[in-house]
Amino acid sequence: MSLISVFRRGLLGLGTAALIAAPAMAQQGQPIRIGAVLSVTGPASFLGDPEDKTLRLYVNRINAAGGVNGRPLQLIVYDDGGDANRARTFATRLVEDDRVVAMVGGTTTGTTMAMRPVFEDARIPFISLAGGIEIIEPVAPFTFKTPHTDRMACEKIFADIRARGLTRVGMISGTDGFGQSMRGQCQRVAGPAGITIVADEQYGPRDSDMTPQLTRIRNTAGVEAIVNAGFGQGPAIVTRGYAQLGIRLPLYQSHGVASAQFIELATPAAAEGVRLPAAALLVAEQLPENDPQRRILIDYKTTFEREFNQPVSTFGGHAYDGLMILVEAMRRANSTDGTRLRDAIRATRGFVGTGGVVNMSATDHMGLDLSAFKMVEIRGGAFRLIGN
Amino acid sequence: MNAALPPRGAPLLRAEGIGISFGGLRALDGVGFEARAGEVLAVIGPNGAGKTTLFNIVTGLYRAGSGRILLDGANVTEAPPHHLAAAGLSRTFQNLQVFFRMTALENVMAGRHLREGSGLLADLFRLPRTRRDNEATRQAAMALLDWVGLADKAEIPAGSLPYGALKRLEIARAMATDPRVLMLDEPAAGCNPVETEEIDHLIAEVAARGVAVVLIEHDMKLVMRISRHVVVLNQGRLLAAGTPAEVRNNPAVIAAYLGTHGAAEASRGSARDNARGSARDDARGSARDDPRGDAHA
Amino acid sequence: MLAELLQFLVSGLTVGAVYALVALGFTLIYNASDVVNFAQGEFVMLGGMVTVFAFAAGVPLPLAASLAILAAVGVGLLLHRLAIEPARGASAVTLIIITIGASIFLRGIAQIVFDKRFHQLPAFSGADPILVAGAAILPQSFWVLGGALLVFAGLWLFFERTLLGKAVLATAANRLAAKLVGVDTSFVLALSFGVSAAIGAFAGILITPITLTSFDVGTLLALKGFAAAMLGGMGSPLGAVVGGLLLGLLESFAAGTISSAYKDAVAFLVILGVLFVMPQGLFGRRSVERV
Amino acid sequence: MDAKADAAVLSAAARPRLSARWATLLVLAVVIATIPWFFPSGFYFRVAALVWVTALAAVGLQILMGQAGQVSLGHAGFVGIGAYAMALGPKYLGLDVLLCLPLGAALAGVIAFLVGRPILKLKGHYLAVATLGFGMLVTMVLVSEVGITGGPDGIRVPRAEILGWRIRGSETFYWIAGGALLIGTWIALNLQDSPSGRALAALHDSEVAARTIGIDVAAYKLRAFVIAAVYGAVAGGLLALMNGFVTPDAAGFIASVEYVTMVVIGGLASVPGAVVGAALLVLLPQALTVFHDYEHAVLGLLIMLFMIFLRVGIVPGLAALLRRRA
Repeated sequence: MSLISVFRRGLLGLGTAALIAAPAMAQQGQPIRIGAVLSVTGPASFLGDPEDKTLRLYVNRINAAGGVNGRPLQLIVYDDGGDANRARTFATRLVEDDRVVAMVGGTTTGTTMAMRPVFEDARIPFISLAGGIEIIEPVAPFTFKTPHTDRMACEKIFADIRARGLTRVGMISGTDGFGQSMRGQCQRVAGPAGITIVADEQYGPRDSDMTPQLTRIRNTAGVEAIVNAGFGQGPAIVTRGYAQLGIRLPLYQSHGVASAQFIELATPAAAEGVRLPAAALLVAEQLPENDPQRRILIDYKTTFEREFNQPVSTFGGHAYDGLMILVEAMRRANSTDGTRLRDAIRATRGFVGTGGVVNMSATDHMGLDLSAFKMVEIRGGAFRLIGN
Repeated sequence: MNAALPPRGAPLLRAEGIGISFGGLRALDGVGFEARAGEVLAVIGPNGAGKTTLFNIVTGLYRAGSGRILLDGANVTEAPPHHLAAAGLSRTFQNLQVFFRMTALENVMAGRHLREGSGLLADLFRLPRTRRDNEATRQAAMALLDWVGLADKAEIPAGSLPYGALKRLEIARAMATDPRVLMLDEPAAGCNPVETEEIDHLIAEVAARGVAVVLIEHDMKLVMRISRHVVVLNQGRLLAAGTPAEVRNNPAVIAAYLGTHGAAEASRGSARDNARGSARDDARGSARDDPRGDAHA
Repeated sequence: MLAELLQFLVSGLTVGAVYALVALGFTLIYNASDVVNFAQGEFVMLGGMVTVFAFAAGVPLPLAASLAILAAVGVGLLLHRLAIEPARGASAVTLIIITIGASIFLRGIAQIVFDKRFHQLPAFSGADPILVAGAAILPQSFWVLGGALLVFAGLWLFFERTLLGKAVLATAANRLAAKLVGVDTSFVLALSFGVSAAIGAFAGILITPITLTSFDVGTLLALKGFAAAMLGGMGSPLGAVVGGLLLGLLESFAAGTISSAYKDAVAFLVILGVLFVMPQGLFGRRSVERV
Repeated sequence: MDAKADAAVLSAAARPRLSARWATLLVLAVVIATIPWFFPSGFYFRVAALVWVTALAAVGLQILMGQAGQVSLGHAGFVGIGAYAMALGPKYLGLDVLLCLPLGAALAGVIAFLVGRPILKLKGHYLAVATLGFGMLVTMVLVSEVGITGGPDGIRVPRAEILGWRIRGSETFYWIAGGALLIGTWIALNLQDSPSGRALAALHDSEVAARTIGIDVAAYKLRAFVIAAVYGAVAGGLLALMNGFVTPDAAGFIASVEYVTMVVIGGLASVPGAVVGAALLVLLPQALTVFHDYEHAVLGLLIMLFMIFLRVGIVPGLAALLRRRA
């Protein structure tokens, strides 16, 4: 393919032709176009990659099963590399050029916030997969999100720390968006939760050794527990450093490491005893038989792991939830009109997803409560559900 | 010209007791000279004698370890090069320092920098002041290119000009600053006899305009022909100073530098009629190629 | 207190040894060609990733590591042959952009050939820390430091004791003169790329058990390695080593004692401070302007 | 001297320069004015506006790198300063966002003036690492001072209003950005053909010679640095306004490397080259999304190929090819 033809395809509106993830099929009706701008590469690829894989996989499955309202889905995915400016451009492209009816994506809070005005202006529903609470608070009419917020993660962790009779916490956070956002929320909810943050250290998302920061926390007088806000490989290195230094304090990780891969990277020995709040996906098999989520979780987990031969993560699960909430809303609304679709998404009640049971409303564009978060502990190289 | 010397004026540029060391090596020690308006002063000496270092100190590129430099009576020892240029000191380089990315014309135009006063804002927004400056500079630069015989090469990138042309281009650029003192570091080095003669002419014209010319040159014929005064350096020290005739006959100079062959060359060079006629034939006889001269390097 | 400082010291030296190896790679190629090879970090990535994947496929670790070094050397030679050699004579900045393109290209290929996830490698001799005066030191740190030392010693011997090494030094000092006395400068350049790639890959293998690896670890390492090379003085192998170790120590002590959020800032401020006093870096060649 | 011949030479020398400058501006103006006719959707306005804004920053860097010959790996730092001024000025000082555009530019200029003095004493790669350090410091402040800057997730930029009319929509920004680039290009071309521009070109080629013809090399380097910073900040401000949002990525190392790549790939010596380089690096990722997983590999490959085959850059390289053909 010559460069010129690449340009023509990219620039003269033909580019989308090559992006269709939907298989050719004999179905009546034009395909329904759904957009996704994900951080498939870059610092947040830890999150974006499984999101990308999940969306492609499930759009194919939905189409194979006859599509939505008799029409196939057409998924258009762009990789923003974690850059907000690029995300914004791709969002415009989805709206103006690809003419999508809805958007599932936005891997990080930064890219989501940069894209939000585009979809709000175009009155197209936008289901974000990022954690930041500012995405839905205050509520923007067309913007939703599926993951639990980092504020919820902090609350869950602090509640668990209090339950152990501890109050003084040392924090170590990544300087990436995820880490900083959660750090801010934890600082905000610490007081009300009866927690005092006595140490506050940070590390770069690409740093290779966090023992200096951990040494400092360890030497801070009165620290009773350590909370690590971060995602990607950073928390794995923090956990290794924690083990290396032989620190005995309880270590809490965030929902940003909710994947079996974390245990593998941190090594099971180092990760032993680490606790984190996470969606139930990580402990699907341990849920009681009558748990409403159980069937869905096991189904998603086996489907994903069989297809991609890598451990499932809750991030892919958020993409699954977003896609399914959208598809259900389309079916209920029997329309792809932006406002009707938005109203239908808002009307989501009792949707059982990987992140929990979702009940949206005009004032709650996430629809999850703290009960959706499970506190899990790593024991013997696996996640164990601990008392709720 | 040597026969009937006009009375000499006050020294315009004066270097006294200049010394400098590089990593323990005394490159210059107590060297000085005086350059007067309308005269050519030649600085000679074997390679490594410290001639270019002396130039670099006088033009402010190196800081002298000792000694002082007076320009028109003012102490300019510590002055940076661009201040010295503004005070009327200009120079050329032994290893060409032409602006190779620019055209010949632009090279000379750049030399008019001190005569332009438009200011950055005027330049950015192309105010009338800048346009006037550009026009005046272009005219002056074209005149200088014409003077050195490069008018037809004005729009050619300097990088593609032949060596001899670049030597003249540097002289034109140096003259573009309207200097009172012009310091030429081997202006004819590497040039063929015809080019050397052209440069010879240019230097004489510059001096005739009342500029003090200081010259480093290995071509002894050129030195003897055009200079009024000669300073001889050897191993960083002043070996001799005086008129060409005095220096030529100075035994120390002959021993250290000129050699008998060089002395012969020099005497021939000072015989002006002879020099003009035989320059082409004797090109290879210059001190630069004298094995004995080089041996001192 | 002593234990704390020792902890920072070990942390700084371990990370710094990797910076030093990357900086050495920069220096070798720079000396042979004036090219600042921004794809140097990709050699580190290749070292780690190839070892991880070969090891996961059942290849014994030493063999996997050798494979990784071979792969990196191959890529380094190809980079020289296909990208640097055809652009011979281009300006330094053009060559630098070519290496930036190469770095993007290699990362792009790596994310396809491997994947976009992080990977770990078991420590060579166990993960149980050794307690020294109260500081917990990973056995792998000794591997990193020892490996780096081995590379430094090997390079020193190469430069001081072999004719080829002298040829490389001659090329670094004056390319034209080296050519005139019969040094095949093109071969020296290829050799530099090969050796730099090998050193980078070696660093990647040593450090992966500590830092993990992924297809895009190279960018930051290249950045830090470049800064280290500048701190030490571009073109000086000794400077690269000192600069790398110093940068690692600065970061670790800044993180441990001043501010972990601004530890990189502290490191850079020190580098700037050094450069203002010594514009050619700590061991760079100081030259008087020749005119 | 033959006055008549002299005049002929003079005018011959004067003519091509003048026309080349205006021809460049004319071509750019025509391109900006006409390509919207071929835009099938509003997205193209967005991308094209992005090209013009990015090109404005690149033209600024071209003044520093191409004209003055000083490398900067921290250009995006100034873009970031301009961009964040648009968010922080209204939020903390209650300033009108449009007022923050010149204020941000002025701030960037002042910062450049202050840091430029010590930094510009360094040369070549040492200057590169010092500017890189500056860019990293800016990014680090933006990332770490979460309470003020919003941290890595970025911060909202208010929409601008002129007399109650809200500036919004890709098409509006297209014309604003196009106009800004046209002015920026005009200024850069003016500079190139002016006493100051010749001083920059002179110190680029030989600092020693520049000093001996009376050019205050340090002062002119600093001027180029400040000018480049102001260009970057204006571009950053426009970008922030256009996006309504800004994150520290705008100031990051990757962005700085991209600006350098734009200037070099377009042709260091050429002002329009910076525009072409910017266009290429903004458009390529858009065009290359068709390759999905292979996007980065193809992008890297294209950068290498461009630099190998057009080593002096696209604009001067193609010009030389055309001349040879003619």
